[in-house]
Amino acid sequence: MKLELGHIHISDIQIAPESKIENGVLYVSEEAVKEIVLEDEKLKSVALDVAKPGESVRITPVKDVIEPRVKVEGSGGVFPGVISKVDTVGGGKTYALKGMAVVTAGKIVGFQEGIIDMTGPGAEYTPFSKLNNLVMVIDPIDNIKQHEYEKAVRFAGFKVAAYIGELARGLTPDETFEYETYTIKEGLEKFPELPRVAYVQMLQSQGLLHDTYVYGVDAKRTLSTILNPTEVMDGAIVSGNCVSACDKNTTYHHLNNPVIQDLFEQHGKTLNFVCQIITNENVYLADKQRSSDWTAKMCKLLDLDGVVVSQEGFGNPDTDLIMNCKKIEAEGVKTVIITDEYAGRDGKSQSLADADPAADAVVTGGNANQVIILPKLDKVIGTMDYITKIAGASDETLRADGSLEVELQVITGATNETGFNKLSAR
Amino acid sequence: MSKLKVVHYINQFFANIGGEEKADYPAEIRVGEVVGPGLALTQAFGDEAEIVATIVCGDSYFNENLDKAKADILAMGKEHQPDVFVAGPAFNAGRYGVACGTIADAVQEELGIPSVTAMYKENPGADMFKQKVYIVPTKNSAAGMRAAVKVLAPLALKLAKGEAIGSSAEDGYMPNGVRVNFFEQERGSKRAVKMLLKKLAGKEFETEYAMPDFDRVAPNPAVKDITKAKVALVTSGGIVPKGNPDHIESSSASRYGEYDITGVNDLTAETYETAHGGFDPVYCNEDSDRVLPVDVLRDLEKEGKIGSLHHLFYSTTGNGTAVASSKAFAAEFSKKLLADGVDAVILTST
Amino acid sequence: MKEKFTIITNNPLVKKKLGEEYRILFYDISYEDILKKVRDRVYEGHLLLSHPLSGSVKPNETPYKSVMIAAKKGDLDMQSMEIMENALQALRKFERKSDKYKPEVYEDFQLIDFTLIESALPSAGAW
Amino acid sequence: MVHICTVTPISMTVGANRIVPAIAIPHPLGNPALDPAEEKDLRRHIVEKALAALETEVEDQTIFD
Repeated sequence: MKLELGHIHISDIQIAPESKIENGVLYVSEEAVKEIVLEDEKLKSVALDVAKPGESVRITPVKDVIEPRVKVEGSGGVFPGVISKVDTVGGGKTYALKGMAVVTAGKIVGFQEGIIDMTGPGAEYTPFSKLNNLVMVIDPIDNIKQHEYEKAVRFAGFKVAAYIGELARGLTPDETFEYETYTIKEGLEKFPELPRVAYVQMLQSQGLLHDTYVYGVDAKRTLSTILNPTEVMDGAIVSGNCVSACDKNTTYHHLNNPVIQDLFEQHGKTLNFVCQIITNENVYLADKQRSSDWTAKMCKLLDLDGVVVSQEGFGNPDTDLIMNCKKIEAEGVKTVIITDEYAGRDGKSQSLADADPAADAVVTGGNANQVIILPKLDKVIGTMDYITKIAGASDETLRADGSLEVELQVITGATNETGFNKLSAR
Repeated sequence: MSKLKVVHYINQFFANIGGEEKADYPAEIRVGEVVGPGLALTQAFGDEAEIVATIVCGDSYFNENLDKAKADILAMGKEHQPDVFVAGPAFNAGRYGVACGTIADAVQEELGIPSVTAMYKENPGADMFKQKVYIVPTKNSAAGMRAAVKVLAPLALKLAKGEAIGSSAEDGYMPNGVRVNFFEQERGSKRAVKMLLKKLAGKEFETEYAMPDFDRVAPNPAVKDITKAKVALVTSGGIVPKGNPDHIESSSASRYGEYDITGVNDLTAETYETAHGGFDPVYCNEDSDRVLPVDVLRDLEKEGKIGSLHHLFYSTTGNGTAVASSKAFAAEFSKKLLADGVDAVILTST
Repeated sequence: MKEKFTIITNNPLVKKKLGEEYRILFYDISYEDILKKVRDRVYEGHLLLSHPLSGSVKPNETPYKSVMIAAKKGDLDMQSMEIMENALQALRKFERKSDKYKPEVYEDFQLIDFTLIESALPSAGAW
Repeated sequence: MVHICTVTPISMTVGANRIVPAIAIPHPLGNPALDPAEEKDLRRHIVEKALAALETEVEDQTIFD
């Protein structure tokens, strides 16, 4: 399957009477966005704001970050099974608006988390500080259930991202990249000498605020399965995950999965990128066993030589990670796993909640317990009301000078386990 | 600006006094002298620091007169109040490595002066001290001096200035179990793909997080005749006299207990209990023989099936207790067991 | 199905919502003590059915925890044991702050814990 | 040294060379379900196994089942 991905660079976002993209500037009509968001009767209001790199702005509590895209050729549309029909995507041509994102924010539960600082030390840890962010702070109607609110905000993000992506349909991309994977037989004929490599992506799937959707299906009710890696570039996997800001995968991470990009970079040169395998991280232990058994079984069936495994979230996924690693290695398939660490504030505790000698090749996204001081910023988009109620923040969080003492955990994407960042630890 | 002050520790060999035959050379201080590897260090320090004194001590002397050597060297160090204390590099010299680790640790702990040493990773001093002092890994011989100094000197300067020490990958010391964040040159996914390619090609690769590992020891020979043997009991099940007189912690124990069971034929609910917080203590508190089988061993002693039951047992709680602490406990009471003529040990765990 | 598993919890919402249909052992004790209770049962030979560190809300942050174990006792299960021990160790890495929230936040914690254990029910009921 | 423990795989990981399996974690050398005399017999049986293990030469880590 082959996908052409056209990049359209967005250098600025402005709120304007009419939505359009001109000379790399995105103009957004607040009216139009409001209309889209408030279509959902569960939502009462939406406040639109723009946060640019370097500005003294803090966005919190962040729910999701989404890159607008539009499918211009080929079957299906972006976010299949969610916004578009469930047709298989990943072929044809897609445009992506680079350098920007739609950020949804809103207090879904009282301990909601996720900070994006656009400047200062915090900005170094989140990739989203480098983007022009169109932020939507979304409030629900009264007496709404949390899961309804979560769903409404999740959909509002995708709808607005799709709406903005649509503005690019008639444009000419600044750059175009091609991604192509081959069928089993084709791949063997084309690259007989190259090691066969796949990407095993673990998806958070545990309940409210901990879910991921694949073509609209709740991942916890799925068996491990195979995707063309280009499918995720069209939004086949979206985030419903609001907890563990530092190491959850936002929809932006899924769309721009760095393991997929870096495997494609080597594809046909040093390795044959065969496919992506997705597997879940359920609460029920027998599910963990089944899913990891299936993952290992597919690795064997596909005659793979190696895989990169990425994790999502904290704690019990360590068990899934080690199960996957151990079982895949036992099939004679080499693994490298990507995780992050909770080694305590002093860095001295055991980093993972599980371990096995088979996991001899580990990439880490850093210690999420590391303490960081975030200075007071001029403007807050969202609310600071709950800042002490977020993971890794404590009652000493808000200091006298207005700065915050927090753990990296609270920063959106800080220790991401798809290897999105340069942060590491030793 | 005045230069930072360094006190340097080396052995008799690197001081050009002699080899093994001079290993009993007692500790001495040479004020204002730069000796052997100190020259390379001085060069690397440039204008920033200078070696104000060199302490020379024979390896055998240090290890055989540990307390005195340590006290003497500490006194010498204290007098000169350096900004940093550097020991070695010791390369693969085992006793020298242990001496470097011991003295660097003591200077740091007792004088509050930051210390650093360097040695080959398989030097026994490395495992013993890498979690206590910064140890720069070196090649296994003095041929690696230049490379060692290249890492050792900047680290020593950083310590002397009181600057924050980065991760082991940045500042070049042996991983010491403390995880420190830093920014790599490439993003994680790229590092993962590169690591996988190396692993697939059968090349060497370096994991960013090593799984916890455990030691192996060769088995001891069998006990010739158990009916003549003195058998001792040791437990990680936390059995203590009722009331836990030594206050052994229910988890992450920082100590172990030594208890006399002379004349004790049975552990009862009234006399013994468990300090262990890692399991439901009800069964054990009812009858501690369920963890520490004193009753049965007394019977076997009477029947002549074992020589005798040692009158002391050793106990700690295995729950969450650091491997390093457990090792230290065992090293200590093993010496006592040997001194008491114990032939065999039964270790019970819950 | 009712007889197959037991949920050990300190979450009143779990008791309220599932108590009629399932076997729920409710204790008004801490997160850590719940894990210890579960561990003790595992050591007696009950199989662990759900992961004790379910969810990404960190231990010591949420005060609530619900864990599912098999109702029947069997031989000690190694995997269950390892998972429990690792979970108990993981607790110590987090600052305790579960007693510092506004009252309404506790309802949210209860809800999240409930949805986590609820997500295991279809799987637990499948056999 | 002989290690009497319930979870023999842990004993293997930590490197014990002579290992004798025990009954259960809360009561490695007992079983509260038995009457006291039976329970002591059970305990004696395990201890005798441990003594036999001490008298046996081993080359590698060995579990004396």
